[in-house]
Amino acid sequence: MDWDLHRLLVIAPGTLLLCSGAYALYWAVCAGRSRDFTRGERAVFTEEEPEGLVLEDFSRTTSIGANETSSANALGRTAD
Amino acid sequence: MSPFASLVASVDPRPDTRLPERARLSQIDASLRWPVVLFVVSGAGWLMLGTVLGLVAAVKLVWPDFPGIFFNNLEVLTYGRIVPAGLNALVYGWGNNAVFAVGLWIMARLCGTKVKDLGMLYVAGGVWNTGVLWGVGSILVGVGTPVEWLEMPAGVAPVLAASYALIAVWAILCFRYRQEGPVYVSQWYLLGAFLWFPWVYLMGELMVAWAPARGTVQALAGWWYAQNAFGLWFTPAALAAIYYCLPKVLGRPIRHYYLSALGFVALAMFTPWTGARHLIYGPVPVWIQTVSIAASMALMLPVVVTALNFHTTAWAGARDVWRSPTLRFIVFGALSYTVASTVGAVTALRSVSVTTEFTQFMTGYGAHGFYAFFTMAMFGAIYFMMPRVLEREWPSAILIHAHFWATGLGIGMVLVALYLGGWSQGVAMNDASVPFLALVKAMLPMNVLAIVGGLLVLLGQAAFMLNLLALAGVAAAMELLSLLAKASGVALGEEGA
Amino acid sequence: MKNLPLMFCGLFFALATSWCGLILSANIQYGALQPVAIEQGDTVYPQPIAGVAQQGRQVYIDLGCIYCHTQQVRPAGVGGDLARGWAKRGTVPRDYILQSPVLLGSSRMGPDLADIGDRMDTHTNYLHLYDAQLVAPGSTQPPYRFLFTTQKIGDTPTPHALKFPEGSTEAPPAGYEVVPTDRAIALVAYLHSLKIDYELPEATFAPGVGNATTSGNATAHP
Amino acid sequence: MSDADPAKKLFAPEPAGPAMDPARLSDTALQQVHAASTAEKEEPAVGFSPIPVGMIMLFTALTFWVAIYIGQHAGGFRWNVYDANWEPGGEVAAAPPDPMKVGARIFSNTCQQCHHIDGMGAAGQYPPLAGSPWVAGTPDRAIEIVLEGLSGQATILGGDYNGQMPALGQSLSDGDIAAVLTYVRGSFGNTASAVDEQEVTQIRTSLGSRGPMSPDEELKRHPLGQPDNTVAAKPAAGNTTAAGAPAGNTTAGGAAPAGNVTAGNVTAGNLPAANLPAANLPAVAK
Repeated sequence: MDWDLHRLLVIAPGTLLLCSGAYALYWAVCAGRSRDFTRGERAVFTEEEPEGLVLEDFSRTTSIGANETSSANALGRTAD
Repeated sequence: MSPFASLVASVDPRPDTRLPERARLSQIDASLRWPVVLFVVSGAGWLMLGTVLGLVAAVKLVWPDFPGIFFNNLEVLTYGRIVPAGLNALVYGWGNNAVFAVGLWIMARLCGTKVKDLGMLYVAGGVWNTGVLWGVGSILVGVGTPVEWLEMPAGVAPVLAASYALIAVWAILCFRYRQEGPVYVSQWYLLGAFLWFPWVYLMGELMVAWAPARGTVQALAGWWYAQNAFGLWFTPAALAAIYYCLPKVLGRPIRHYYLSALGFVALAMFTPWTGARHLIYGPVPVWIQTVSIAASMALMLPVVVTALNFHTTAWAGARDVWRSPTLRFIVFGALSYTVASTVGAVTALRSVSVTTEFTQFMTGYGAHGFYAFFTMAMFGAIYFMMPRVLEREWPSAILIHAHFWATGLGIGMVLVALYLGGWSQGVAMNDASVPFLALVKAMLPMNVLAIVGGLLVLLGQAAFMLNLLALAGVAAAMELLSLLAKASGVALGEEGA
Repeated sequence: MKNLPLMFCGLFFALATSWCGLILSANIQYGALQPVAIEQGDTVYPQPIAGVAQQGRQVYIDLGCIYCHTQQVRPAGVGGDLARGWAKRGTVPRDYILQSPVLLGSSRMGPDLADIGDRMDTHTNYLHLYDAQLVAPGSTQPPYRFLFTTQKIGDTPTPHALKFPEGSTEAPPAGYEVVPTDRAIALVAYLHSLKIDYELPEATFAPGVGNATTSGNATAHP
Repeated sequence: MSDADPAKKLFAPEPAGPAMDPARLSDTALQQVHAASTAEKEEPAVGFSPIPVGMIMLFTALTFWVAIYIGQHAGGFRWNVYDANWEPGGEVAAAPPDPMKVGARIFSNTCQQCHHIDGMGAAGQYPPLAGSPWVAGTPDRAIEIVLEGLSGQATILGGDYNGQMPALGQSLSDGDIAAVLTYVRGSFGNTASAVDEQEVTQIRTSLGSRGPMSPDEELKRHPLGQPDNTVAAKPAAGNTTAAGAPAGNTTAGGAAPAGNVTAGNVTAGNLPAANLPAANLPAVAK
């Protein structure tokens, strides 16, 4: 009655697409493909602003992380 | 060398690879120094102007005679003019300038490329701001078009488009000549934003102003533009800024980073279909409304992805977030993105839209997206960027505190006022037994609250502007002095010879 | 994902499909609608507006009326649009085919105006434009005093001169009158031309609606 | 650019681990964080972490919702469906046009100038239709007059008329004529039956194009007072479900002086629910 052709036309391909998508994802994760996506996560860090370094701290000084040097390389740095 | 090859060589933005990485980065920062100052300072100016205009409009909703009988005879100050003028100042004046500055800088840094030809950027930036000035002025004197987000007269569009092309081309060039290594998610978002905006803008102008579509197809094209201008230009730019600043300042990578690709692809796929969500129950065929509602709901997928990325990362370093001026704004923006997008998806549903449509609630939703999310994220990125670009610290931490608290509280009050006021307005409007005048009067307290919030926001921006001008002013003065010293040194040297 | 041309194509494709799916297909589907009569031999609707009303439309645009007034009525059973007497049916695409730019609006700080021509009084409207407080105390509509001029009363009073309520502080001094300028006259003419008093094959009057507010004129056609 | 083969790079096996320079990262806590994140990264080959599973479920739920929502509320992707709950097949039940409404429109365009909006005509110039015996009874007479016109001297309801009614057979279709006569015979206080389109077709064929008749000739063919025995003496097509009675019989105050009955009231009064069936159905073009 309600489940007429009109609706089946939308739902059948949708389900098909969904199942194939889910299977593709399953396969990708099992095959270790998801690791490739994590390769970029450290691309933001550079030599002067490396991972593991908190760059800013309000509480240290009146001015943010003021350092003795005026070089951009030391700006905002608070960790050792 | 052929002319083409020499042209390519002249724009090749790769820094000298023989330099050590540190030197290369400061070269990149330095290459964008003054263009960034131009964009940020002019953007902040537009932000102040847009906020003032919006505030005047809000006051007029409480006191229609504002600012007095004499000024009422000035057509430029009528409500229907200052609302679009303020919106356009915010969108094209502040929004675009902020994306130009932050987007170009992040793109250049992540790609390890610098921007070579400075002259073109200054000219393009100047032309862009002139175009916006022309457009906003035209709206105020009443020669705009009545299409929301495209109010500037059609003649301004080519000017804006041309200057945009001259600015955005650097983002594309940077990506083209990027250094080896994996592409970071911010680069995807920025590349997408810089490529999408011109298409969206030109198609919008084409179908609304230059060769208008017939009937409500025109309205559809207008909303397709407005929705995409926010969803495919400002949103990805702000997400790129968050994806960049959050791990950078915390010194720890984004959690569940592998999901970010899914978020980007989903955003690119679903956002463009959401345009007709502003025409629910309106005079367009029902299938168009349904498709846009479905797309708005599907947009929850990238929202969940970014929420996972942002909030788990920020949570892990919550203490550092609170200590960092950059991250206070960035995380405020990230949280707002999650909430505003959820509000957007829910209000797209027919059963909710029937109440919220046409009310202040949707104004609140706009403010939530544009101010609490985009603008706050841009503030954060600017706080991070300016000291690095200018090699100089922000002059006052107190002003940053003031900026954060005033804008944070202010926008919070505005949102509460518009959401609550808008909801009760919608409920009353749908009840035909409530006289229209009564529901208008009932909105008064919430409108007053919105004004107070708006005043706070303006106060915060004044603190930001002060800090910015002091920082940029001192930097400019020092630069000028060193140039003078160099010049006089050269002159002296010549004399000696 | 690393190849620029490939990425460009992907980004463009995502946008282009939505443009084709939403805008282009809509344009193909109903972009060429024509005015139509509900039955053969009847007048075709919508009718174009002309002359002064067309000029008034420009005034409506210039003053940004769309930022507080919609011109789109939601269909029966949705919200209170019809119950408020804003029209006798919801508006549909064909109602707008002769308008450019289309003035749908998105905010209802004021009431919907799609059918305002069927329910307004010219003089009240002039007063309302001059200062809404004269007619509707508490209204948030800004005063449009710049659409009026104060002038000395000539030999015969101008027919459209505003009749201020007794004791109004805004009334001009004795011997003077406040008259609408050409722009105000055009704007009011435009508002008068805004009527959804016709049916279309795809949009007929909702049953029973409108009788309560306009009982005498429920049927527009003989 | 030959700087990279993207695909090869992207899918190349991960190097032994991120370069962790102990000198740079002296903070032990930081190293722990690092170790934790590194360990996390090696894990997926074993199975799913809860996040991807949650994402897959969310993705599945969203896709299902979107598919079903579009399936149910897309209005068949038609341009003329504005009701979100439109059902396919709804247009089958669309009501045929109400002859009273159609007739009213044709009357106002074609007949009203002479016979006047209230059907009273103009004394000495145009004969009245309200209460006229020429209109009542068999519809054939009226059909012939509309098709071929009428020319000459006649006395109608005590008034003398010597005018000319133009032939409208060329400008009005059979359906139009049936509708306008149904309207005239059911309005202005008239209570005669509806007129069938087929009858008009029949008469048009039998008359050919013989030109306007004189009133006398017309009366000879169809004397006044002849009872109405046509098949069309049945309720107006298809619209009686709500009205429940033939249109002509529901006239409110049928005996009232015709002149007081405005056209608007006639429509509203005669067919109180005339537009109900049509309006209840989804708006679909015929």
